[in-house]
Amino acid sequence: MSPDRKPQERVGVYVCHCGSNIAGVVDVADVGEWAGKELEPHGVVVARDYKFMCSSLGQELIAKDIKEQGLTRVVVAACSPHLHEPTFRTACSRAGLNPYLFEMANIREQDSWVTTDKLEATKKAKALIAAAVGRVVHQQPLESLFVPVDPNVLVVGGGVTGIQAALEIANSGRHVYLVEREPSIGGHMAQFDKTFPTLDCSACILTPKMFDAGNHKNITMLTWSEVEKVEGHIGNFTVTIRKRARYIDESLCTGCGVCWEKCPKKVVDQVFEAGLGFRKAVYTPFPQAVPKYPVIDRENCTYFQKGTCKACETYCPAGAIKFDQQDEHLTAKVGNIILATGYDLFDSRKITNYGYGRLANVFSSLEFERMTNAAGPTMGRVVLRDGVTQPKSVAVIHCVGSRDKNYHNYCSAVCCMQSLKSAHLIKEKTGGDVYQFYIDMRTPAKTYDEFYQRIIREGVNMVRGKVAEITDTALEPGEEGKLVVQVEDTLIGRQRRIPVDMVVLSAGLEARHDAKEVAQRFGISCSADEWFIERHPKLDPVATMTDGVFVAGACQGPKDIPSSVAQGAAAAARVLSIIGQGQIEIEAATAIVDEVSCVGCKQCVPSCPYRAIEYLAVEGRAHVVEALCKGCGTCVGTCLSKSISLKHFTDDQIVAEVVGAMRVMKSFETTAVA
Amino acid sequence: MSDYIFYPGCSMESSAKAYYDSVMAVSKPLGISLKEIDDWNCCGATEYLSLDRMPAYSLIARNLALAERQAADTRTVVAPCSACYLNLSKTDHYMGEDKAFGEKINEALAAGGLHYSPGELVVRHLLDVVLNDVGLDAVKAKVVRPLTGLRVVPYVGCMLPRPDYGKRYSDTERPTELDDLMRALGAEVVDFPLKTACCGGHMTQIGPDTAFELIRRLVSSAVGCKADVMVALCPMCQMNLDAFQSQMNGHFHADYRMPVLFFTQLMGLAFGEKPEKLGFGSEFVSAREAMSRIGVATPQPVVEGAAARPRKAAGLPMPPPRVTARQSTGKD
Amino acid sequence: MLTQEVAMRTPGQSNIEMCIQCGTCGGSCPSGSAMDHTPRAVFALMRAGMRDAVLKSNMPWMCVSCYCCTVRCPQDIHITDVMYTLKNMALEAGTIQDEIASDFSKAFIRYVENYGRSFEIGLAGIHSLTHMRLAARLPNMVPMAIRMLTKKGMLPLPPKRIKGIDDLKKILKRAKSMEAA
Amino acid sequence: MSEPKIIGFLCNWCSYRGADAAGMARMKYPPNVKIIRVPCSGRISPELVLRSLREGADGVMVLGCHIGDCHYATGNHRTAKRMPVLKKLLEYAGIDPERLHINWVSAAEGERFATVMKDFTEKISALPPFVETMR
Repeated sequence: MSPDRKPQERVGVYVCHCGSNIAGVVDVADVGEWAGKELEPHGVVVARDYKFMCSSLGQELIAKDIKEQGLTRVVVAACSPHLHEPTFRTACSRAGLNPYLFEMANIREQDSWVTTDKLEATKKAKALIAAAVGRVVHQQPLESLFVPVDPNVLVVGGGVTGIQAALEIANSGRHVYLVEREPSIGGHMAQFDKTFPTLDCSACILTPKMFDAGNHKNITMLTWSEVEKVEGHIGNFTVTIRKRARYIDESLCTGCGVCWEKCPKKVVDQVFEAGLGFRKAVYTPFPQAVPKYPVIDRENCTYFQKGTCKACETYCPAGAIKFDQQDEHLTAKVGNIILATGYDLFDSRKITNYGYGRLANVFSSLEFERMTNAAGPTMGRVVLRDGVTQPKSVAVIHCVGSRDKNYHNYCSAVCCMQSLKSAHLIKEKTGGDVYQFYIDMRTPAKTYDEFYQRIIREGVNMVRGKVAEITDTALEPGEEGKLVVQVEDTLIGRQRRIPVDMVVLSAGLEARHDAKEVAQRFGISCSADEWFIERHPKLDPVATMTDGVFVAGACQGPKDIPSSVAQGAAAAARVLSIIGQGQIEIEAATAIVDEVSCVGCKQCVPSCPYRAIEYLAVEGRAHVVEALCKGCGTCVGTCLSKSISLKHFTDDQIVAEVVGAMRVMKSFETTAVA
Repeated sequence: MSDYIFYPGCSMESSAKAYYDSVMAVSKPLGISLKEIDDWNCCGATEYLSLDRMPAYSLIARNLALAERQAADTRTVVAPCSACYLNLSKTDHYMGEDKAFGEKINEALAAGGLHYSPGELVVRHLLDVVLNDVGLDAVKAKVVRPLTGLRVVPYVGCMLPRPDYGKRYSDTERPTELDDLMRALGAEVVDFPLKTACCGGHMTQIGPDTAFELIRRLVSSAVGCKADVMVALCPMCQMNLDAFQSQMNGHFHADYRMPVLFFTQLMGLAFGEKPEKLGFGSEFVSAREAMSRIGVATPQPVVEGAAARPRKAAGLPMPPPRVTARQSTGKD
Repeated sequence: MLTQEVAMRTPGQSNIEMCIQCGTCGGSCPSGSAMDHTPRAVFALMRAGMRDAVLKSNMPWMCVSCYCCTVRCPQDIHITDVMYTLKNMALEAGTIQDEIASDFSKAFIRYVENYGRSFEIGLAGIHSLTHMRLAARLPNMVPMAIRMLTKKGMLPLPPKRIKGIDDLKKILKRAKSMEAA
Repeated sequence: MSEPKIIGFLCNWCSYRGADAAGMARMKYPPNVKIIRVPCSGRISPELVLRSLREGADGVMVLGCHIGDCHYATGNHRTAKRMPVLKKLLEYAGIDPERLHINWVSAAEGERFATVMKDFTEKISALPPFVETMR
């Protein structure tokens, strides 16, 4: 390592004001001047400060200097490289400078925005720039690798979001693998009866899309299947999909339904009917299921458990029952992946004082959706758990498990509107009293608040207060045999006990129970609440930090149907634009082995997460397969003889960065002492 | 025999003598030896905290300091009273969480030549020790006279499961520990909806109408559950429900007679101890009839409990207006 | 700021400033019906800086320390502890409207400070004698106290004094000098 | 004593973005830490830590993704194994191992990042300047 060698490079330093974002805290003029003077011995020949470096004028400034001043290195001190490194790299290469000869000093996110003391902030900026300058002179030009993009796409999750994404891509003539865990696509939306605020029938608007997806020539639909392995990178992923045995021969099955008519085994349907209804051991979740083929639920099938029965097989007119069917593992090659894995419903049992699971007539919002659904277990009749009695009064409770540090701290975004919808349906179907218990009414979208007003006009009682408890213990006359909702009506500042026949808990949305595993499988990350993290909350909402992997819909955070559909389409557009480019630039900063000094100790081989290092027995040394290397540098940290280096993150580059920063920090001390 | 530092608390020496006697009676069969904190002082209940926080916490901390000094083979302090248990653990918790606060308290203790290092001791309630150290199997093994046929309402009260700094209990609203113990003794256990509802605390002294309503809720729904006895694990709860039951009856013209015992008394019985040794007969509402139902003869209280006879028989007692004044049923 | 002041005088992280006015506390409170304002309302008054209204409220004095509000609060506000703080402050400010509760606490503590042990519900009788409203209940209270006395082991009069009472007094004296700081 | 000088090696995908998140939320923390971006915490060889100390740093931080969240699947597993060993070596060499801090900060944990910065800066401020301890 020789970071201190006098550089022959000609470095240009550009300090961005970013309006007042940086200039408001950091004395940019002083920093620029200082860089020009103090860093001259380290190769700086030009140092400027400018209002907005990312503006076209700012970029032209750099290009001009590269041409006229013959700059061989460029440092921009501005925002986070995650925001504008690509911008400036392109600017450099347009001016004929290799983009890898550019370096950025983050003096906004990591300085002006986090430091109160202006003097300290200015000092820190100087240190960071010195570090960048120290580093940049050691950087080497690199040529990016380009790989062709496989035009096939994998969409994971067959809810409305996944369906939308799949259709957009398929309609553009590209091929899509649509993988769904359940026996049918449709997701949560297929379980609903009406959708807010338009109250149009959920099935009526969804089933056509399901049908299209199921019959599209460009869509390979794999239901009752899960992605088990993902290898490769943007442009060419290889995914392994486990297609669970349906015990049905899809080529023969006509979906006539005789099998589930004849099946003697009744099972409580915990998934589609949310535990409110039954299905058979051989079943399709619902009549309009896509595909039409049923599955046999092994755990509950009498034949699989006891070895006798086979009623389905006996009666199947097409001979499509295949008890000996095995799980299959398919591999698919795709260039891009869209995750649309959706959400789970918060389990209201966790809130003991609401009595869900203990008090019979406390229902979850999803149970209620099934109940009001004309195709549901009660044929759309709103009744108590006994299945016959119509409630005369119903309480709908908001924010169950949401906006509560004991459960989920976030707002689930859809519950207010969903609760208002439930209130309307209850009124419509029972004519009884309906109470809404809310903390804040959140209706922030087109025609949502109008819907709220409509519900008020319909005579629903609005009580502002988070319900304290639901009890069946009568304390006052009129409470016997009722569920009593105890709450502070915060608008009158009084405690109220409101007896009702039925309670509907608008449970919040939470990340899928296996979100973390899925994130790891696809190499993306989760937030603290386990929602998938997008690349940028505002400007890049469907991309992730892993190129070629996109997220859409509720798997990224609570969302209603319109926003989910919009994201599905957005993700599809992003993918299509990549496919359109035909080829994609991949990481040029890969590892390389020094053939001379490598002693072939093989330490690095297991350290590589991508098996990109092979041991060449003949030469007795390690070798990095560039196409597989993703440039993490773990091997470099492992290598004992320092024979592997990572391009663009070499030891001398990093050390030079350290040295640069330390030198300046020390200089400030001495001046401070003096 | 496993050792524990024991903080009895004031009630154990007076109103809750029965609790004290029964705790002592069962400690041997349970294989726990309770070493009383030498010269312990009152924890101040909730009263001192209400007046002046620094002396209040210092008062409690003195006990911890003494216990720490006394601690030899064990670091566990056992309190049988929920209020004492909460005060001790609360003080340990805040002295640890809020360093500056902890130092102040120690500054005060220093005036008496004492010091306590937060986290040094583990404060636990007797029930927790019985369940988690002794264990239900060991308890079952000791049962010689199962309470078969005795219908018990387990009443946990507030200060044990809440706020539960140590996260020691199964739930803050419906903990199952006491139920499990009673079941282990062979009793028939009611899933009591109000098992952690308030007994009225000190309201019996400062707002009787409120207190009586809270007591009525508990007693009446215990009666509604067709229970033979209620079981408590805190002297304050037991006293409010037992000693004040007759006044509550008077207040509502009701005639409830629900015996309220300490869980250790029933444990003692199941272990085959003599009722006399377990403080039976010191309750206000006699448990005699209830106990006779499982063939156990317990002494008759010196003075019959529910003395205040109702002026006239009443159905479901109406709550007094002052209690409902600020409550509306939503029908209005 | 009143809210900050309360937070400062409450041990640990009380989170009182985080209140979202949802009313879980008021809804959960077993003695809520006897309060002039619900806890939530008092927190709002605190924010509005209405010190007098806050310190005059009977709300904290009706608190039975059941901790329901504390464990249910969606913002993890240590409400019960805040109640104690408000009581401390009301006593300092001398704004208490109805002394019945504070007097009971004082009576209770008078024994503790002088004996190291509490006199316990033997107080019932004495305390009620001093309060007209409670005196009305004496017909009930007194026989009960008598009954207690008749029971062996109950209500030793007076409570036995602890050995270290002098040290305890020193400790309390020192502690009392602090809150001002 | 003089302001402690700290070098922070942050992985590009989690910790560095966590630092950005702290910035976007305008969370304040001491300016002592100078952040150096590396692709993965696994890239950090013991030499880089030692060299930073030699250059006069009073403390060094190595921050990566939470175990399981590593952008490179298992890169940070190496860090988790490697750095504790290095701490032992430091101790053996008579250097206070507290001067090296390993932690995991995700892209979403801006607040946590700020706290980690505050805590470590405090810890190092309590120690004498590294150079003096080496005399």
